[in-house]
Amino acid sequence: MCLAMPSKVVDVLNDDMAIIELGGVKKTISLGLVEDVTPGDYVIVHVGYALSKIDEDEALKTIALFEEMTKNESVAP
Amino acid sequence: MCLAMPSKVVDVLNDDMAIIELGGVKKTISLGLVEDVTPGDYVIVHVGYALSKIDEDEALKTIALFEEMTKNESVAP
Amino acid sequence: MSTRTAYTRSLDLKNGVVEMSHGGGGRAMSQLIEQLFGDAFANDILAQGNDQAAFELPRGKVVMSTDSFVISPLFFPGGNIGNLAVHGTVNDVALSGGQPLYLTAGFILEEGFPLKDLKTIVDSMAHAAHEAGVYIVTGDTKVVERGHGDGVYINTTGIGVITDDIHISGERARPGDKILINGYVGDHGVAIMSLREGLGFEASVQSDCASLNGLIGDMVKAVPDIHVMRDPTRGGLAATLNEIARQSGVGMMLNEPDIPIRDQVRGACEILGLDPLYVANEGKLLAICPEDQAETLLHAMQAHPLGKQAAIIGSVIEDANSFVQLKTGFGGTRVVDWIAGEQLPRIC
Amino acid sequence: MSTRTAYTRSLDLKNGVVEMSHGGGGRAMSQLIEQLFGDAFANDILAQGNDQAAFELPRGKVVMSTDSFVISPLFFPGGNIGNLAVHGTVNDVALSGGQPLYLTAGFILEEGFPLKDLKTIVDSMAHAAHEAGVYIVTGDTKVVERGHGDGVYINTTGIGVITDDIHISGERARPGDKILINGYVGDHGVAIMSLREGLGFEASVQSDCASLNGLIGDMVKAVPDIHVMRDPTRGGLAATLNEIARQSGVGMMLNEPDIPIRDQVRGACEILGLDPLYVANEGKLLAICPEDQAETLLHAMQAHPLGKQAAIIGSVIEDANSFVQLKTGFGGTRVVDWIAGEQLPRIC
Amino acid sequence: MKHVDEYRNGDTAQKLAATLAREVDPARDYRLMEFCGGHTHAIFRYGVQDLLPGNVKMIHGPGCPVCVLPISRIDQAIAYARRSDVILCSYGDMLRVPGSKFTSLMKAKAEGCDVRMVYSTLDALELAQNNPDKKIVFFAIGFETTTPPTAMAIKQAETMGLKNFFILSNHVLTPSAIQNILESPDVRALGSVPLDGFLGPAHVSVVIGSQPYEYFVEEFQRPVVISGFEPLDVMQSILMLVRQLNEGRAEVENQYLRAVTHMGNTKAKKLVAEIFELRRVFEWRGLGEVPYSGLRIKEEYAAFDAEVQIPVETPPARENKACECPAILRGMKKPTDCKLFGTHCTPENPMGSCMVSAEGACAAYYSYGRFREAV
Amino acid sequence: MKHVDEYRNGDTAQKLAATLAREVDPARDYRLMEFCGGHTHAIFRYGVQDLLPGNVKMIHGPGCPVCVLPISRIDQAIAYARRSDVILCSYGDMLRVPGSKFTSLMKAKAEGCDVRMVYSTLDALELAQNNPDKKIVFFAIGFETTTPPTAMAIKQAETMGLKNFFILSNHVLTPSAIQNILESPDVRALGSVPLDGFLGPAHVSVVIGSQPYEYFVEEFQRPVVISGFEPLDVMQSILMLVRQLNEGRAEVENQYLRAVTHMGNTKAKKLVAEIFELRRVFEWRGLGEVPYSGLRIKEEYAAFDAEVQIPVETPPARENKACECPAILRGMKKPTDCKLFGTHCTPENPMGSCMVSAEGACAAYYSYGRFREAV
Ligand code: SF4
Ligand code: SF4
Ligand SMILES: [Mg+2]
Ligand SMILES: [Mg+2]
Ligand SMILES: [Mg+2]
Ligand SMILES: [Mg+2]
Ligand SMILES: [Mg+2]
Ligand SMILES: [Mg+2]
Ligand SMILES: [Mg+2]
Ligand SMILES: [Mg+2]
Ligand SMILES: [Mg+2]
Ligand SMILES: [Mg+2]
Repeated sequence: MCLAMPSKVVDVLNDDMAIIELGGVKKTISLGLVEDVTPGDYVIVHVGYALSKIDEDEALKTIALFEEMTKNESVAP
Repeated sequence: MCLAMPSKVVDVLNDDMAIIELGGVKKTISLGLVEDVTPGDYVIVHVGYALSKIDEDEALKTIALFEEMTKNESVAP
Repeated sequence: MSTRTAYTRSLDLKNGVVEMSHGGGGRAMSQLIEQLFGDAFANDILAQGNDQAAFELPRGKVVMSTDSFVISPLFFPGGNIGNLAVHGTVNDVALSGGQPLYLTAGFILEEGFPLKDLKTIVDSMAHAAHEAGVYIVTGDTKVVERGHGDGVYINTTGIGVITDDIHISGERARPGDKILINGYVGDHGVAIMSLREGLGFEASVQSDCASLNGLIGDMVKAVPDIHVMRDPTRGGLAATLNEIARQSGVGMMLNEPDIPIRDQVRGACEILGLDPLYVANEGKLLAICPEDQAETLLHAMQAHPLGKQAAIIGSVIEDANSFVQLKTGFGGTRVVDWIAGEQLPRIC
Repeated sequence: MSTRTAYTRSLDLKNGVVEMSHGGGGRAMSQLIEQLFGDAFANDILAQGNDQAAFELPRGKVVMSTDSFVISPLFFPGGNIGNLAVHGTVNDVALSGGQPLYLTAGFILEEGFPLKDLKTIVDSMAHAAHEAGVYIVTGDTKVVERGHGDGVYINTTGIGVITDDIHISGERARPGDKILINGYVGDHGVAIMSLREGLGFEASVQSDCASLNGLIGDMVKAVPDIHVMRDPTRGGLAATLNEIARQSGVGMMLNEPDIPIRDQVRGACEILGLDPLYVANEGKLLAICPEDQAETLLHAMQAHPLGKQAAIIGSVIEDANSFVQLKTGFGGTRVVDWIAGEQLPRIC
Repeated sequence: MKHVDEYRNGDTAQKLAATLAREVDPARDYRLMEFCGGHTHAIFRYGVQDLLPGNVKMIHGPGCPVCVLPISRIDQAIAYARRSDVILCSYGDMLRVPGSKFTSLMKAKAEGCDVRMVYSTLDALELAQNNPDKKIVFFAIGFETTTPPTAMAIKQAETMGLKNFFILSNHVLTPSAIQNILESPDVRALGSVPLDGFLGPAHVSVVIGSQPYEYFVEEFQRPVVISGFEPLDVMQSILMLVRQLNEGRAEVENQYLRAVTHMGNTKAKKLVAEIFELRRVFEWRGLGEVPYSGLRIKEEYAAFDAEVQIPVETPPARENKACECPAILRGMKKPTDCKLFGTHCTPENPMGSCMVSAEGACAAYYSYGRFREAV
Repeated sequence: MKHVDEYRNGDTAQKLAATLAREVDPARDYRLMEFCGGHTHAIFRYGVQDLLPGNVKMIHGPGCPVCVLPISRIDQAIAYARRSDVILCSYGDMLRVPGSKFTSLMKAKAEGCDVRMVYSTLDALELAQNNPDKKIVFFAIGFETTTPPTAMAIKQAETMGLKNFFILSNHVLTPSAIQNILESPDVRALGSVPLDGFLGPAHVSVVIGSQPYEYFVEEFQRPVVISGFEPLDVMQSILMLVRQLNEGRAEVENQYLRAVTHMGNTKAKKLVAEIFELRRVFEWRGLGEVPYSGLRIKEEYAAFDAEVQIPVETPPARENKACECPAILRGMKKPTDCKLFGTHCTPENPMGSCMVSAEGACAAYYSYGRFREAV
């Protein structure tokens, strides 16, 4: 199932390494498989490697789509 | 001080090994440093090796000498 | 005792290490016991210096509990094996609703362990015992060869008394009862994991390890009819609630959003693929009480420093299968089964 | 408890080994505890299934003692670590003159240890407890990784009560008192050494390990005013008598020919360069009582199966230096000091 | 937790559930396979099934790299572990997976073998550096997501000049497996296991992109929606599949646009292509021998290939004949159809791989199915 | 126990004591040195001194191979132990002997070195067989008694083809040491430590025979009685010395006839001569450098010589300057003359070798001397 979590890059280190943060927890990972990552970016981390950056625009669009898809529904009390 | 105990040879094994007995305790030792040992002999055992046979005649003479040296003494009550 | 003269040279607490002779029954052992343990734990009963402790107990039912502590690493954020060994047994005794009074301490030391670290551990034990108001009254020291231990293992066994009006036991959960916890879940386990070789992450989470007898005293005073109390240590909430469900022949329904979990604990669990409900706690208790007294109990808990984040996290339900279930924040339901074996960090 | 159904597959007691999961707090641990320990130790208090045992105690002073057992090898002629762990703590409690009633059992298991051997050990514990008339009422199980243990370590902690007329304690030895022992010295240590790698000798000596509470009951009945009782375990007679001498501020004079020692024990000690007075015992007790009651006590001891070879082996004397001395069969006198560290076999 | 919590919102879930309930055609069933264990996990973990209409049936596919590994490969790993000159390391997931005769890496460890759990290949490299007198064999498993980190480790071992670092490669390819399922007679010809649509993998697709699924959609005329692993992602994707099915479409749609592009991670793909090559055939548990579905290390990097450098022999693996994992993995049987289920085979003593990971079909049934049957 | 119990009889002891008491000349002192720790041990263990007339003074000589080993040799053994490729083994006696800076083999073991106690060189050979990937260094110590078993082990290692068995030889020669004491200015010229006669070693003499002592008797005109190690042997030998002194004789007499012959064990002597050769000089603790007093392995057997095959470097050993062992071993000072005695230096933390073995002068004083002063 490939457990991977979106994590914020808080520091880019030497040798393609970086420190990421999730829920206040920090971990050192490798950026060897991705390009152009800078602090503040969110990356998907799997077994200690970033696999991709998160596209913030697309994320917003997905959230918007939730609204769109459910605009006629109301939450049960 | 070279701790060594007179022990009875109860069994001679292959490879110059033997089983000795002291106070009912048995142990396997080497006869590699002595000659002509047969079961029933007493040997002086040091660090797992017999160093010499005990000369039974001389032992009896030593005991006799105790008598000899103290023949005029009596034990305090 | 005019015995100090027997040890003309004092323990080398700076550079010394545990040697086999410290467990050999001779003067070295006697000196270690007297100068390290005796000094730290000093009390009249221990000073009897016999192979057993003798003391008077107040009236009431006697309660006794034992635990061995084998934690690695020995020192961790928020504590060490020494105070953990006191907290753990104080809690197991107190969770009966009784008052813990006396502890025994059995040490299994590994040859080569620094005496300096042992001193730190022993001092922490003494401090924790003092804070909890219990006395370490007798002990034992063994030394094992290097490669047969892990620095220090500690067994503590505690004794206390319960007054006659208290009947807290694992089989007393009844459908309708409420399930309470005194605070955040999973801190201890995450603090330990953050130090494990290979997992290495950085979190400011501290172990929650603490003696809960003060809190429990307040709880029992507020609600003497607490049905069940237990600490969710190894195996976490999941294991403890399943145990109780099985013992009482009931089911449980937890409400996920009500379970207090720190962001850092959630974060660490997400990274490692673990579930906080299975992570160990060392300063938490689960209490189950009649529904109509749940609020009273909650307020008593919240009034104590160790219960500030206390919460009602679910209810006991009828269930012939004794399942523990969880209503998720998402709106679904799942079973919170026991874990099979240990929870291992995973990648998929 | 209708809990058996939770374990659909039974423990593999033939080929199974201890795994980390047996200590993980999950179902594997629960099953091990229930099916191995629970079945063997079965009693009503243990069956409460809580993290602590609750019970009533008869009136009297309470006495408590703890010991961890780390013996290697685990199985030896005359016993194993299981019954040893029961005997040891039963004795430490009983030596107060009290009646041992309940034990706790804490296991530290090493990953990979055969469940079959664990079962043998646990069954021996159960048998020893049954014979001694005590109940194992609560316990704990930890599993450590391979290379951090030695198969099994066991902590037992015992509790009992003493009637008000008994005042046995290490500081009560008085000049003139007689020193008694209940039988042969050194059997346990020699039985263990006969199995040690590198020492390998063959002796039919069995460990003397036994629960002495029956014998002690008879002794206390015969002579309620026993001053001191203690078991000469690690460090042997020498360590125990030196401890008592120091605690009481007295000296002792032993008479070597009166000390019962088997030929085989003497033989093994001669071979290894050891002194039987420093060799461990696990079914022996030293008693110190007023001179005028020594014969009465001796007869009471000799009337019990575990005291047939009992003997008066010396006297307490005045000595500001608290030396333990020995009048040798040869006619001289020597000091029986504590050993420095462990007694090691030697060549010179 | 940003990019996480938004996708776990209960209110949104209820609204999506209502939309779904309204939009499904009550006259038909929607049999949707989530190929990937990540989706299975989300469904169980958040109780997603409670929010789905009764006629939307989720079928759990073989999408767990642990579950699809044949027993012979576990035996091989254990054989390495048993060598006194080897430290075998792997991800935590692999430790409890049963090999032949009730063994597992965990049990090998209990017996004294040096087996280490690592979180990352970075840790495995560190092990190699710290134990120069041992051979470090990394038991590499996983789909396309996990292959690039293994490839990276080989590159790094080369740079670091490590001579004691070896990979036992068990990396497999998702598209081949999906194709195999769709081509199986049960699905294709007999129609005994009708599958109406697929949730496409999240993190596999992060690497391979959405492009590879286009072939299936065309070839098999079933819709595929690539879906994130959070529960709202799953619900939204199910809704997208339902809409495609309602509208008679069969397209590749990408719900997980925030992380998955059309071509995926080209840097990672290039690295994998440099180091690995296709095996002609690789055995999948449950699927049998699947052509061109596994990766082996190329000859240029054979210095790091455990199978080349440290050949071990293992007796032919004996699968427990009664274990129904193969049929279960293909969606043809249920765990309760297995005679061993819950009696001889439990999560504590798994006999088949489906009982190992929490997402394994048998393990899930053991915990959740018991519950479903009870209520 | 035959050949043991006869020599421990208390009645005979009393009678011998009475004879001794009657035969000594009250007008003089008899200062007798027992060279050998075995005699010292018997004297302490059975309380022999209680049975001797006040003017018979036993002076404990340097006859313990543990006590005479210089600190640098202990450091060397520890240096071997610290090598990760070495298992260092030795007799139990050596484990607690202090090297420089408070170390000892026991402490090295506690720090993680692989140090094993063996009972016999046979066990050391077994260690080598069972640990083919380790170098087994046997730290060999002892007088002539203990040398043949070491020689034998080298022969056996050769026969067995062992390539991982090495000896660190510290075997020393008794006659050289006795001669050194007799030639020391304190004894010979200054007369500050008068020695009237010697108890000759029991088991050393079993190997070397009584013949080697004839030279001393002639050269130094002091009587020597070779004595068994049982307490009656010791008393009888003391009586024999007293009689010689009373009669103005200075001869070699052999009380231990049941085990000691004139030429000793020729088989053992031949074996030792085949394998060992004299060192030009060897350092003894307390005696300093004694010419031709130690044995090293001959070049033909250098394959088994740890010093040749596995050279280790140790910084120059620092003896604790305040330790009076050297003077004590030569009979010139008493333990209580040492500032460290009983405060910094105790049997639990020995700083000098005399505090290590129960027969060491300082250890004996610590236990028994405290008692002697108290009564
Ligand atoms: S229950 Fe076990 S044996 Fe049966 S199919 Fe599932 S994994 Fe295989
Ligand atoms: S007391 Fe210690 S330091 Fe002093 S001479 Fe004796 S051994 Fe040396
Ligand atoms: Mg407990
Ligand atoms: Mg506990
Ligand atoms: Mg004890
Ligand atoms: Mg508890
Ligand atoms: Mg005790
Ligand atoms: Mg005890
Ligand atoms: Mg416990
Ligand atoms: Mg005791
Ligand atoms: Mg291995
Ligand atoms: Mg070494």
